[in-house]
Amino acid sequence: SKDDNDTPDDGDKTNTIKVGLICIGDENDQGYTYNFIRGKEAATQALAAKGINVEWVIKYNKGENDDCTNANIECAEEGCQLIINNSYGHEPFMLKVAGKSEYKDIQFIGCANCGSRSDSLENTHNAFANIYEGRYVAGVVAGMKLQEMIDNGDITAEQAVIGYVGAFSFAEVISGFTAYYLGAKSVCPSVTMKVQFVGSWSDATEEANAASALCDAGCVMISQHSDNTTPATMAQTKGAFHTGYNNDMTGVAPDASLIGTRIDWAPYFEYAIETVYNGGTIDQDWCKGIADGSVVMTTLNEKICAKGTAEKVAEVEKALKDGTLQVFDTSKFTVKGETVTHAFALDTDGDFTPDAEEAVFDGAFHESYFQSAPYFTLQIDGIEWLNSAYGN
Amino acid sequence: MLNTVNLFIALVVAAITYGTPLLFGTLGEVLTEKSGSLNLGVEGIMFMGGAIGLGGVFYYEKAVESPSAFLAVLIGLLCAFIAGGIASLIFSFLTITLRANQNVTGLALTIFGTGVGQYIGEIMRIREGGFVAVGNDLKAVFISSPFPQAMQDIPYVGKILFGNSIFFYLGVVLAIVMHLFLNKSRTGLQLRSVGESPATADAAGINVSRYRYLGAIIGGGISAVGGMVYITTIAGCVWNHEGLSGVGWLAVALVIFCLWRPLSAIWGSVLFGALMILYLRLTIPFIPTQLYKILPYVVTLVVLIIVSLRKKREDQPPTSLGLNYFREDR
Amino acid sequence: MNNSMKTPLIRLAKREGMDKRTVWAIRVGSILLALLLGALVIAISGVNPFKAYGTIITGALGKKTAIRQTVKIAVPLLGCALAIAPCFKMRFWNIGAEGQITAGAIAASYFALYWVGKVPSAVLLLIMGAAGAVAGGIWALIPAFFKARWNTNETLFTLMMNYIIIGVVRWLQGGPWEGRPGSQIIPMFDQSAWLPEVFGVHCGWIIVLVLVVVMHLYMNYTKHGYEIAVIGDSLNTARYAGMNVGHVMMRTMFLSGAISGLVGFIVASGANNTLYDGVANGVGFTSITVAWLSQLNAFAMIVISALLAILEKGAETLQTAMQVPTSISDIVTGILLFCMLGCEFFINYRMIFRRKQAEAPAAPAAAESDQTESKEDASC
Amino acid sequence: METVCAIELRNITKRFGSVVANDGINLALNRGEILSLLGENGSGKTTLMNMLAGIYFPDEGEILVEGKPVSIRSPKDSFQYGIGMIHQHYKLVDVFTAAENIVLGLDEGGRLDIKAANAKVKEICDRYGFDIDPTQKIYDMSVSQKQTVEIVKVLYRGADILILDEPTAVLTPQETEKLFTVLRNMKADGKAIVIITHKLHEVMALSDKVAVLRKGKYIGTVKTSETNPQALTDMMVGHSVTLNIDRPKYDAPVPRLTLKGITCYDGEGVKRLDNVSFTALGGEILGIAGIAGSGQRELLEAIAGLHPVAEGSIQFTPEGKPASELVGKTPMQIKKAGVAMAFVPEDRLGMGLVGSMGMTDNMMLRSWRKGKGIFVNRKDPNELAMQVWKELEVVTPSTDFPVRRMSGGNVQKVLVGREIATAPSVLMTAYAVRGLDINTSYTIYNLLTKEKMQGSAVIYVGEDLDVLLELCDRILVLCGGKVSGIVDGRTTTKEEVGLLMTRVGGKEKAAHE
Ligand SMILES: Nc1ncnc2c1ncn2[C@@H]1O[C@H](COP(=O)(O)OP(=O)(O)OP(=O)(O)O)[C@@H](O)[C@H]1O
Ligand SMILES: Nc1ncnc2c1ncn2[C@@H]1O[C@H](COP(=O)(O)OP(=O)(O)OP(=O)(O)O)[C@@H](O)[C@H]1O
Ligand SMILES: [Mg+2]
Ligand SMILES: [Mg+2]
Repeated sequence: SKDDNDTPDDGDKTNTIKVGLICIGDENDQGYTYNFIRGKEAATQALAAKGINVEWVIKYNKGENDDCTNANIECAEEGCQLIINNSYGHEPFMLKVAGKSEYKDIQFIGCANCGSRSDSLENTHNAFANIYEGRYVAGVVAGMKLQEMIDNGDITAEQAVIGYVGAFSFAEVISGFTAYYLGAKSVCPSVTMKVQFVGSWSDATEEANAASALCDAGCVMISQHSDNTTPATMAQTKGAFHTGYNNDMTGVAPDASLIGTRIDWAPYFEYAIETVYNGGTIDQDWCKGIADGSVVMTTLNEKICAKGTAEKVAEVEKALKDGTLQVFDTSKFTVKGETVTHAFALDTDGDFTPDAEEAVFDGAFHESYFQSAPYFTLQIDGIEWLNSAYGN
Repeated sequence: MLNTVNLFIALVVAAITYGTPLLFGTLGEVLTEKSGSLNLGVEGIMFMGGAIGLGGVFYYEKAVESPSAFLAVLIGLLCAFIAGGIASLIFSFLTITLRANQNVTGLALTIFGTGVGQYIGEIMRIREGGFVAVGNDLKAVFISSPFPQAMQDIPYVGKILFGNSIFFYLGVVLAIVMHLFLNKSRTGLQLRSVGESPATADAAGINVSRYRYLGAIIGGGISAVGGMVYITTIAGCVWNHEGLSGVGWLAVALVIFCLWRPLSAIWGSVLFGALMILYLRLTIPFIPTQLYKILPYVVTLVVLIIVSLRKKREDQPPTSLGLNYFREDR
Repeated sequence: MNNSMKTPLIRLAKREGMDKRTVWAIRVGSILLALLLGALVIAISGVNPFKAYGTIITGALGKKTAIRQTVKIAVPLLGCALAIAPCFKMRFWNIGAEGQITAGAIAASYFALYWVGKVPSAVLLLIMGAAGAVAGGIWALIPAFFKARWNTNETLFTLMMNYIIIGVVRWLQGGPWEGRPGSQIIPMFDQSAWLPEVFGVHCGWIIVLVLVVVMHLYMNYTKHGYEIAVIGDSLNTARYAGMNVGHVMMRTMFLSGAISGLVGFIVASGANNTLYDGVANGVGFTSITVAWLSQLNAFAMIVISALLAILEKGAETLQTAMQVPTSISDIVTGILLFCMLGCEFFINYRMIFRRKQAEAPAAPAAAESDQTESKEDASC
Repeated sequence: METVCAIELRNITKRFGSVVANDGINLALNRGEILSLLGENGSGKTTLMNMLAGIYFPDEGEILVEGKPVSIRSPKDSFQYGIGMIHQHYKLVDVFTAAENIVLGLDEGGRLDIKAANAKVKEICDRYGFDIDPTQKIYDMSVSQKQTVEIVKVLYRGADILILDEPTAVLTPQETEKLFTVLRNMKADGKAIVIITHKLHEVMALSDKVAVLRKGKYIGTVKTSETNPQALTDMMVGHSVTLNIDRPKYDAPVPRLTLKGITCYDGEGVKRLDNVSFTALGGEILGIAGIAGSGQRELLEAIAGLHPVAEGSIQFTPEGKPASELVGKTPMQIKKAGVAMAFVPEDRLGMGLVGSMGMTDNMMLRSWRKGKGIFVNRKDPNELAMQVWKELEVVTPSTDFPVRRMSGGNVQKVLVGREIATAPSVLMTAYAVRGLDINTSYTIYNLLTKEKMQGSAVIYVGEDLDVLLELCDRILVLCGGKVSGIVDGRTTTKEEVGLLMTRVGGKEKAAHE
């Protein structure tokens, strides 16, 4: 788009900051990367109002490999003071560039990742949002719909099955669908959930494929943690309902999609860019939620959602904001029939098994509390993993 | 029990959905190979077909008030066919007229075609300042069955026989037509002779170049339709950067699998479609998903080996497949 | 048949022994034509093609860091083209280099992941390289065996082998070698398993340059090279000369796969420092065109792979600077390949146009035509 | 001229690169007439006929059909003028049936009615007395059946000008006779026929006129009734040929190679050699005669280890060493033992030489394994190449010039020169002088004789009986894979050998006498 390169016309470069954004996909995913682009645009406007011109260097479709290294170098050479890598797997390649002495004055940000805490570099940072909060709200919307269907006799209580298209059996995903399930369960006690992992963050075909299989396996509600809109379309085709991620999917599936949740990157971008512009240091780990506008719900599809949903959503959001509601309230779920009393949050020795910082306290599992990247990996009761072949 | 049957029916329907793009890709390549050209550019051709077919439908939808379903499908088909035809024209000109090596030219076409597909996809995105997706009404046209609901509701067979997208039926008709054409018609006989022995065909007064050109161009067009079908029925009517990676190569594999027979391509493509999605619907605990997913390729290999072991004349590739013809060559 | 007297408009005749200078003029001409066509495509996307080419050149070669990245792209292309050359010389259409790279990368990665700390870095790297070569070789040996034994079509066999091995990497990524649970990502190797850098680029470039010389010698001056050449020209002659064709085929494919495997090691250890399913990244396919366009000449491969790498890296900069999608490089590369493939026609064939005065078919004037014709159509 | 010629060629010239394959050729052909086209290999016969068939297009000259100038740009045009050609290498699609091949390319309109085609083919077969099954696949057919399909193909198209390029080379005498009957019938039908053959007795027996080409030039046409084989040969070669080869006797011939009961089958299971036994002596040239395809090639290949032997034994006794069995050894071992083969096949480059390589590298085909280390030794082969180049007067710009681009004759000099240079204990040559000019042929004969006088056993397979009679000490005659007799080259006659070539076994021979 034209504003990819909005150099100020006055030629005054003093109030301009160059920022690199390296994306795993492009806007055509209508999801993950698209969401970053929206965040970028909003942040640019907000900063412009503060007299800061942001010049973006955007790299699309950069895989989690040496391409990413090259893209980071390319951005650095272009004069970016801040380089944002939008995918989890970008981080190691980003770190390779960040570690080079010639780039030590450039700030590197890995989204959804957790490397900066343990690396010895000053110029690397992590950022994410408490998207599990948004998922909890979306779960509530889904649960209300399911309960309404049960009450109307459209389905039996046992048939209230949610199908979830997950990318990987990865903490970020697990934490997300667990939150979603807990949200649904809070209003529809009989709900159960099947999770199908597709093994890719963004593969439109596989996602559709998985959604289709889930519908055929009896799921009447579909949600997803993957980048494309195809699960929504598939749900609509199969006559199921759907809640989305990253984007308002009511457009592509008006008869299926109830609501969506997404990360709004604008607050973080605004914060990070402004800080760097002013010569400050940005947080090593940054993670905000609904309360700070980093997680937002998309428009509720009033046409098809259950009665009273809007009110309920407002109520839950308010409770989340003021902290009266804990998503991972340990009294609300069990693992193998037991209440969870202990789980570590952080891995400090690099063996990928958390070994430090007790996450369970005050009657809840505290997600994204010790680091921005999620670390909830418990397999709670009521959720069935259809293919655990990915991951464990 | 009933549940198992339903799951099976759902599996078959899904397999057909995933097999349909392959069916077109394969049928196109069968025609091309029967005329003696080994076009390894199917992947590129299908990419081009996918991007340009989608673009055609997208801009048609944008251009008119109330887009007609029939026209949308037709435009999708035509755009893809023309894109594939042009891609194959390049291939044909290089290999048939300029007698360049077919293997290498095909690979070059793959590079070129995937490039063009991606490029067009990205250019459309940049032009549209966001994403390029076809609207819901048209999307439904591409995905849903052309038959009335009553027929689809026939117990057991209704879904399988009448519940598929229009493209599957087009593909089946095409396969039958191609079978009749190749085996029963005079032109088909001549086309096959060109693939078997161009020198013989030439001596019999058949215009070898013309047949090879037509075989490759029409074949390429058909393959490209497969790309369009993939994007519109499976990938959600939106161009995404992984495109349809690998489907074109799978189509090439399927050509061997079905032993160059259009009718076998029908069940072959459904079988491959099933192999592609089976991991989601028939979990085998001890087989990791990723290994499950290579099943189509392993099956193709096994067929390839068996065919070479049996050495049955009818199962062999066209004798002159991959060889260029120059009349004065000795 | 009113035109029964007319000779065909254009007739073709084979030609041999065109002089070297004309041959190269035609080849260079074809590259220029390709760039011209590429310019057209660039112009269509609304960018000044001269500026675009300028950006490509400066983007690829303008800065030290740029040159380094360009070299990094060229290294596997060149290495793999060298691997493919003996197969193609033998007319064994190995399009499985992609898989052979991957197989090599897997084996190298195994040692990088599990032998770190057990042996010194230099030894570890040697082991990784050797393991990569052996694994790539074995992966290539399988289709060669079937080809030698039952004449199983190697083009399709090697192609299928690519997908199978890539599936294996995916399995490793998500299974036994996975780092963070569920991430499907194999952790980065320890630094001691990284190929050291020389002049800012991993030393794979030295390895492939050495390979260029070795391959040149191997193909042209060794007994093996001779056998390969004979088999490529005529299987029957090779058999008459007492060569064990199947044996040579398997040996050559093992060698080819081994070099590809070595490239896999270089890419995994030097460029990515880890293993992932796209480790070969299409190099196996592109390098086939590199090998073919170089007429299997090892030194020419340096030029061609550099050309393609410049295009790829330059396109990256082009995207940054002018918002032209990077896929433009694939398009221009495609056009380049088409033109270079097509131009061989004008080297190998002569076009004879119908003479203007067709009414004198028996004119004796054509005696000297051979000379003049070859001059005329050299320009096309 | 009282009648219009069916076909008239005027001043036809055709070049391949710098080679003038046909140089200003004039030729006329009438209806109801069989014309033989005669000439040495490479003299341009096939090229000339291919221009009538539309395969090549003449560089210069004019073709007249029924007196009208025409332009034959493709085989299709050729059909339209009623010309049908049966090529030296059959043009048939293996996986098609006979009928499918026959109707291929015809524009009979509408859809393909294979039943009707089958019926029509059957009808033609019945009319001319052919015995083929229209629904049989070509790959299931014998050579003569394939040829029959080719002929029916031409007849089906209603051609009235028929060209046959060496149709008899692959046929048995019986099949040849059958073919000739058909051709005579067709001639009676008023068709014009051109037949290319190297066998003079066939020329004499079948044709009305003989046209002779020599090195691409038209020499002349004579009436068959007014000529004889000797005169024709003189025309072909260009001067009167009196082959007079020095045939010294070697003092002490010793058995070198002893074959006992060798039987071989080809890939399709057809018996190619049937109980062949003989002994080749060191110090003699053993000639092998027989019509083409009688098993000569299989015999040499069996000895060289290139053709599997089903039964029998081959004992090889090198100078001063004990005998050893060759059956079961690899070609390499046999070659190392000292049994060399210089087989000159129709496809000269396909076997024995590498077309894209120069003389030096082709010399290496014998020696590349020699020496230690991984590098090839190019020095010795280069010396050998220089030697062959000089001794045999090979016309080539350098020893690196690709042999593919040399003339056929010179290609052959390279091949034969290389084999002789290895100084083997057993030297086998087949068609060593095929396509060689008379001068070089002599050089080769003398080289073979020189080999013999050094104590080698020389096995010489040849087509030309006169040469066999003058060159060889003994002549073994093969017929249909069987040995029909072994005669003394000094005392036998052409007639005797000729008879043996077509009659198997002494009994028949006796019966004939
Ligand atoms: N397609 C071709 N390309 C190049 N040279 C050719 C071609 N066809 C024929 N020639 C050359 O033309 C000359 C005549 O060949 P032609 O095949 O007509 O000989 P011929 O008289 O039929 O020989 P034979 O008796 O062996 O069949 C030869 O020198 C041959 O090498
Ligand atoms: N396949 C081919 N392609 C191109 N030219 C060929 C081919 N085969 C033969 N020729 C050319 O045809 C010419 C004559 O070859 P041919 O085999 O007829 O020789 P010849 O007339 O029998 O030999 P010589 O003149 O030595 O007696 C050669 O000059 C050769 O260059
Ligand atoms: Mg730990
Ligand atoms: Mg001939």
